[in-house]
Amino acid sequence: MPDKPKVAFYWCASCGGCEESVVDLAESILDVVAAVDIVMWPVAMDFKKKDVEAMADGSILVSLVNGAIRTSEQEEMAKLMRKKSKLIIAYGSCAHTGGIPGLANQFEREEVLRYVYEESPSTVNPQKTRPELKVITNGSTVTLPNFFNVVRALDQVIDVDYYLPGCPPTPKLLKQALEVLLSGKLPEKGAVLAPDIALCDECPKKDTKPSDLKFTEFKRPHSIQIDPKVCLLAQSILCMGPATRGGCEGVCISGNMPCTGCFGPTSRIKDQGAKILSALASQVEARDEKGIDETLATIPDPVGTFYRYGLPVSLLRRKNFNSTG
Amino acid sequence: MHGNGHNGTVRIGFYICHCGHNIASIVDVKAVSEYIKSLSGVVISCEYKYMCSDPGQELIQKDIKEHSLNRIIVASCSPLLHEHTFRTAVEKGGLNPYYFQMVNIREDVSWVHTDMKAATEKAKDLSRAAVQRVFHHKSLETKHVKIHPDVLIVGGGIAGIHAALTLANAGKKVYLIERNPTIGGHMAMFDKTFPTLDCAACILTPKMSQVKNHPNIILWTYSEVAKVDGYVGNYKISIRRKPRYVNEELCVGCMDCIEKCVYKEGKTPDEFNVGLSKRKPIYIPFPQATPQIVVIDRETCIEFKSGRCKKTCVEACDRKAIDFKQKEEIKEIEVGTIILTTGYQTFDASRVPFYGYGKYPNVYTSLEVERLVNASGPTGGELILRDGRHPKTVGIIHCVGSRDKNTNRWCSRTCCMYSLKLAHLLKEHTDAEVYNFYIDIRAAGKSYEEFYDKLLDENVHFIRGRVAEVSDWAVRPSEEGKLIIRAEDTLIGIVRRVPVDMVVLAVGMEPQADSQDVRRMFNISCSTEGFFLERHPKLAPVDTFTDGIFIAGACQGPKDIPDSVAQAGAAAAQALILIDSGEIELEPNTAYVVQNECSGCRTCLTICPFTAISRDEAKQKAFINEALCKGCGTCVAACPSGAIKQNLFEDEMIFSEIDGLLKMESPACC
Amino acid sequence: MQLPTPTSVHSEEESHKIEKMKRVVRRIKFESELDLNFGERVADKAYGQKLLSCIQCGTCSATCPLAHYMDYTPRKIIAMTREGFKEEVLNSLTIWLCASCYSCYVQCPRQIHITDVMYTLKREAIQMGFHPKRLPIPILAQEFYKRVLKDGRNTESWLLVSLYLRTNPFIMLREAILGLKLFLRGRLTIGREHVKRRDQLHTILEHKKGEAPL
Amino acid sequence: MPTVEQPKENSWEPRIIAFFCNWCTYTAADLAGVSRLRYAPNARIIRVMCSGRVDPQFILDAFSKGADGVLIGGCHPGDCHYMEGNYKALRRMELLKRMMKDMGIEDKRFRLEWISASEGERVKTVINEMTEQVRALGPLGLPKKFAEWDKELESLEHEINAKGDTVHA
Amino acid sequence: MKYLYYPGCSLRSTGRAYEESLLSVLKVLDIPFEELNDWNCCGATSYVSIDETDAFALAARNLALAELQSPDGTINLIAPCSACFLVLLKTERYLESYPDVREKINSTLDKAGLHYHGRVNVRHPLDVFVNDYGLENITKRVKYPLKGLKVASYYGCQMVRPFKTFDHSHYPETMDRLVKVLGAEPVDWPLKTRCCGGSLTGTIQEAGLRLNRLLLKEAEKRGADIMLTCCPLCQHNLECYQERINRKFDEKINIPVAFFTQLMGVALGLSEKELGMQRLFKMPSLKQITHPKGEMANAW
Repeated sequence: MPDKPKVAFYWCASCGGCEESVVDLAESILDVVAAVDIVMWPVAMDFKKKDVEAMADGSILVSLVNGAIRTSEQEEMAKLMRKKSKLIIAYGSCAHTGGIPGLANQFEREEVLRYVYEESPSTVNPQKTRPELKVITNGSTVTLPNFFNVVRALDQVIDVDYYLPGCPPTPKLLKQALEVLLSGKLPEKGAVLAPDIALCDECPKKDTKPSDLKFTEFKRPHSIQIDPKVCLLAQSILCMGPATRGGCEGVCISGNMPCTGCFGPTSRIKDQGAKILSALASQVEARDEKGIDETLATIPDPVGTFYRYGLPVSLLRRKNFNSTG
Repeated sequence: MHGNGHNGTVRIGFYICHCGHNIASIVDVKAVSEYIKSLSGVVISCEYKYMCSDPGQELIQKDIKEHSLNRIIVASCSPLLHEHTFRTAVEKGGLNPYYFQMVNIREDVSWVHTDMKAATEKAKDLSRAAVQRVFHHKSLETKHVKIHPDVLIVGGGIAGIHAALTLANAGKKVYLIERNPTIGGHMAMFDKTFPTLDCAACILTPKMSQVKNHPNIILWTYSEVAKVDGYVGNYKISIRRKPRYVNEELCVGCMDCIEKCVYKEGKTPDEFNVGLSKRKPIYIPFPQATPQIVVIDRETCIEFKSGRCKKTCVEACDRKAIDFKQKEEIKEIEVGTIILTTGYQTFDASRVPFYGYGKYPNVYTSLEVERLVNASGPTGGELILRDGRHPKTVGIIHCVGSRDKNTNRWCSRTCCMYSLKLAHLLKEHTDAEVYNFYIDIRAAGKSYEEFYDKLLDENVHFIRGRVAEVSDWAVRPSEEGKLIIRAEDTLIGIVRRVPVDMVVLAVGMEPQADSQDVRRMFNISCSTEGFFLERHPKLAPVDTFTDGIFIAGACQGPKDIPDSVAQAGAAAAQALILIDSGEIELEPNTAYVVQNECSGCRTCLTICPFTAISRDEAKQKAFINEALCKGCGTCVAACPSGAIKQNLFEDEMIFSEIDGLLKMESPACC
Repeated sequence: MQLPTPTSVHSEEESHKIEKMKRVVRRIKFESELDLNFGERVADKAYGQKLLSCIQCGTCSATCPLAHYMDYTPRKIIAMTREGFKEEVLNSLTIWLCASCYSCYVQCPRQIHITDVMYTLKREAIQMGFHPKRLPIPILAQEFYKRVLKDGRNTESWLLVSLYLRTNPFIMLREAILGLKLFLRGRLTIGREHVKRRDQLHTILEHKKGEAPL
Repeated sequence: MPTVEQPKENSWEPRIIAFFCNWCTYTAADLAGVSRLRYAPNARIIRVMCSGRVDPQFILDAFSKGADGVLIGGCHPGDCHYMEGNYKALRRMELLKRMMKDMGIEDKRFRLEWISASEGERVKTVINEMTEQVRALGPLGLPKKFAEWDKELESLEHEINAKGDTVHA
Repeated sequence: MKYLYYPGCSLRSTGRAYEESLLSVLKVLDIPFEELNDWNCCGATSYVSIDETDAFALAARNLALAELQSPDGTINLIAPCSACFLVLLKTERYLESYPDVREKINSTLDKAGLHYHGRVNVRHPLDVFVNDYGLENITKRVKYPLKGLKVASYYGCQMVRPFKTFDHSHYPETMDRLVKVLGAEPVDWPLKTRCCGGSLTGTIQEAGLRLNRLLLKEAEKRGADIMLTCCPLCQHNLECYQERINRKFDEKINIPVAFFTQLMGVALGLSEKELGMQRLFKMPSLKQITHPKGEMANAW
């Protein structure tokens, strides 16, 4: 009997939700486990780095890596997985487009560290001690990974073959992806394994969107009583659906929450935030600068809104700090 | 025609034009050409003295064949000038014309920069951007639209009259719209015309009646354009016909009603005589008014004010033409082309308080003097001043409201000549001493300088100096009771005080008060001073930036009669070209929706001002009607999922231009 | 026909006139005698006053209440400045006769700030020592300057005294009666007015010494 | 007369990408050319039919590729050849400006101007002003910054080795 | 609204009557004001002939002091002397319009611990009376209408030029409107803003006196009983040199020249002393001026 194909999972800067989504395959997971040989899965099983290092290059059929790259350890592991795998799948928003951790690209490394180690409300650290990268005690050296200044999507560090979008990806998409891969009928390299059409296409509230929408303000979901039957944009709730790839089946929308864009843009788009910005602003009602500004002021955090999952892969990538110039 | 040709590889021909010295003296064309040769995809890169010349165009055609080129770039002047020329050349060479791209290194580079190195770098950047851009070009079909043969002419002055007759004589149907009760415009008010001194009425009124009687001309006076819709070849116009309260079909212009009006004397300043006489509420502007139809002025007519007039006019009219119930009427017409001949207004002399217009009765504007010396004018051509005197000395002040940054900075072009004419007429009528105060005499027309010579021989005084003030401040007994003109005689270098009986202000020409509204209605541009803007100051002087709309006469800038007539003829000819060609080519720069990429989000539907986008309810996708799309690309920029594209302006084209422009590391950046 | 015979006897006045006519004055300007950048320099100093856009219409001269006393009309001053007749311009009486009434400034069709140009020319003339030593106007300006620099305020009586001392002390006699009349009506003061914070004023006025002028 | 520039080896020149609408501002730029107005050579013009065609992505892309400033020229409000493309441009650019401010890109690097076909002089003024504004801000240099940021990916080993002998308890 | 008051040097010597009458009128009309602390000379026309930066800095110190004295909002600074009015106004306008001037002057002021932020609005008292206080309100306060008095209003140059403020640059009417409200008859004459010669009367009398003469003659010719001015230098020139002009040009000019505030005061019922009338060379003949109840206006 030929060896079962080897599959690995690895997580970088992520919340664990992606791992959870694998478990969400529910009984299907058993089929997966039966079909493949899992060689690495830090969340679920006890494999060591050296185990992977010992494997032959390219011997893993596919590695699903989730999470953004934030530390040198993640970089190192990503590179190791790349070396040992035939195919790498960036799994979930963080690996795909940088995800929520990517929002930290609005801050300098030092700002992040200072907040975490000194200023956050739950921290007590009068000496302002910070972890050292390398400590030698009793003759043995202990090193810690370096915390990068910049958060990166996976393909900004290693070559990525496919992407599974979503925060997290849906079990359905994962299952479809695995089936395709195991069948050997590989899609074109670099493909995002989800429909290349915006979410509105599959939105359950699609038919209720008017054709003459004009915004005078943008509202936030908690601030109004949402009509569950009507398009959220029609209720002035800022929904990223028109600029976001479909495939999630509109789960948030069905739960009366607007799309926040986790599937990233369609393949035609270079910058998801710029596009939704363009679409929404075009539909603002006011014609004079003052009126326009009043409407736009109701979007309190444009970067966090338009680039919630995609800041590291946006055209600007990161906030521009003059000190780096 | 071949598309990508040659196994799908892109083969670019790049041509850089010297434009004589225009480009080559500032841009190192050789360096640009050599640099472009080094770029990927470029098969041929060469320089040539005049690319727009026949040999230049033939060079492109020859190279397309010999080198199997499938992309052509010409770096020369503005695409607004020669893009069409080169596209045609490319097409003749056997290539789809939209594989062509133009780089503007004259208007955008050599004519605006002096630094050769910087200009050359800029030309390289712009050329490289084009090289990257043409990789994404596609073969496209040119759009054609049919031209409706009827023409709308707005404004019935001499320019409108001439344009209307020209087109009508060529067999085209013309709608001539005039907002006043009669056509004739300013010219009808003039006495004699310079330099020939023929009588304005004598040469104008025959043309006015021709207009009235021409079977191809529909003349609507007392009417205004209310709305303009559509585009070249297919304009839909709404025209508001104001009520005259006199039935046009019935009135024969006998004027019995005017005589019988309850007002025995006129009370309202007569517009035609610029307020120098009075008219009744029911009137005809002047004896030769066309059409010869009476009009009732609602503002001053007792019937309208109180409703209790004896209506003697109604009784007087045999034909029962007077109709107080007449209502405003809106006419809808369809035309293919439009000529605007809306004319000018004279400068309001009271805006220059130094000259005392409105304060001293004997200060007149030139237009008032035209009426004053006219045999059919308020004084029957006798020169009687407002205070009853006959002037013995007259000062004519040139450039009132012209060449002055405090009022209007432009030269009104006609004032020098009409001032000379008035000087002659005043001398003829009164034998007065006439002083002309001028800054420069501009007599640059056929026989104009000769007319100036004649005036010098007539012993008219010419004092080169702009007048600072007209006042009644006498410091010598000889100045008592006179108006004193103070000016420096700049040729002598001494300030003079010239006492006169009459002052004539040669007022300038300015845009009509509502020129901005008219411009907006017709979607054309105005130059900074407010005159309508021509498409090109030299090569397209009667075209506008909106296809199918032409301009002629003083609405485009100050102009005398011969120039207005010449322009009117030119505008008529331009309209004829369109009409007789039957159809017009349009840029295929329309937007289109890639159906399987559209999510049906409706963003575009809210954006298109031309309602060219609709939603296919069955497919739940957007769909663009190519015939309605005008190619602005606003929906393309707004489509949040990149499903709408635009021919000639695809995203990839613009991204590659940006990339091409910025690729070169500027020297020692940072 | 008889030609008039030349009379052998001239009146004294007439012979003086003839002598004057015989004194030929060369009136020509060679480019080498001009300061060709003078116009641009003046235009530059006076806040983009568009001096160079002058069309020589003469409105300034015609509206100027003092033009009849000037050696060159204001229009000529502008033409000469633009063309680099520096010496003539800075030596002219015209610039000193300008009383800053701003009539020309308001009426100029090219919106040239002629009054400011005149100020610039006055400053140039004073700095370069062009004006006649005892011409009262620049001296008044200088004395005024000094007085205010010292006290921060001007006391008219003292200003006039110093002016007359430097120009023509005899004028003081002429003006004495008027001065007395004014004094009796309390319109001339003996005590000098001054600001309290002279130090502050001096910091302002003296700190910029050595810096380039505006 | 052309002037041959003195070598400015170490001087940085601002690079500005300008999107001009075909009907107003591009025509005005042509007019500036015909009128031989002289202005700074720092702007590179991309012609679009309408300022409404300017996708915010173009602007961000230009910055990310090394532009130091981006200028958009359209018709005056009410004068758009396409009725209201310029209003759409205005709305987008206002929002983009808000977003870019949070991303640390100075307001003055980005400008939307209404320039009608007759305002050749304005083209000159705006380009000159913009050039000077951007010059005062200094280079944005995003491509260079991207490269610098990515250096940290290789820096880890160096850092540990360099600190080699120091002992921290 | 409280005004700041900038007297200027002339109002402390030759123009004392102007200050006396102005302050009395302000008080009687209950217009609140306060003198600018430690003001300095504006620099007049002379200063800028020597040094432009100094001239602006000198004037700007007053503007900066005004801001110190009045910490919030727009400050209305009354400058009665036309020269002061213009110099301060010009400084205000140039500092606003030319950033390089603003920067330079402020850096100069900064050294002395001062700074100008642009809050000062320089006002002429004529503007304040007519446009702030209002002609209607003045009408209500007139006690002795100046019936039958023919007044030639003389505005001079620098109050109306070169900046457009509250009246026309050559044909102003504000003072005439005021005169009318006081019950007198304004004389329409063409020389309202023609230069009086300014300091030329003190330096080049040949020119200066001629200019004075033209003005005085024309005013008399048009039937004026009195000339009104709003500038201490104009008043001085036109009043004090009449004798000399008569001698020099063989004229018989004899016309009183007063400040507009003095005539205002008369109509408002203020005393001769309060208006500094005794300081004039020629007292206006105001015998016919009577209270509606028949009472004579003070001693006149």
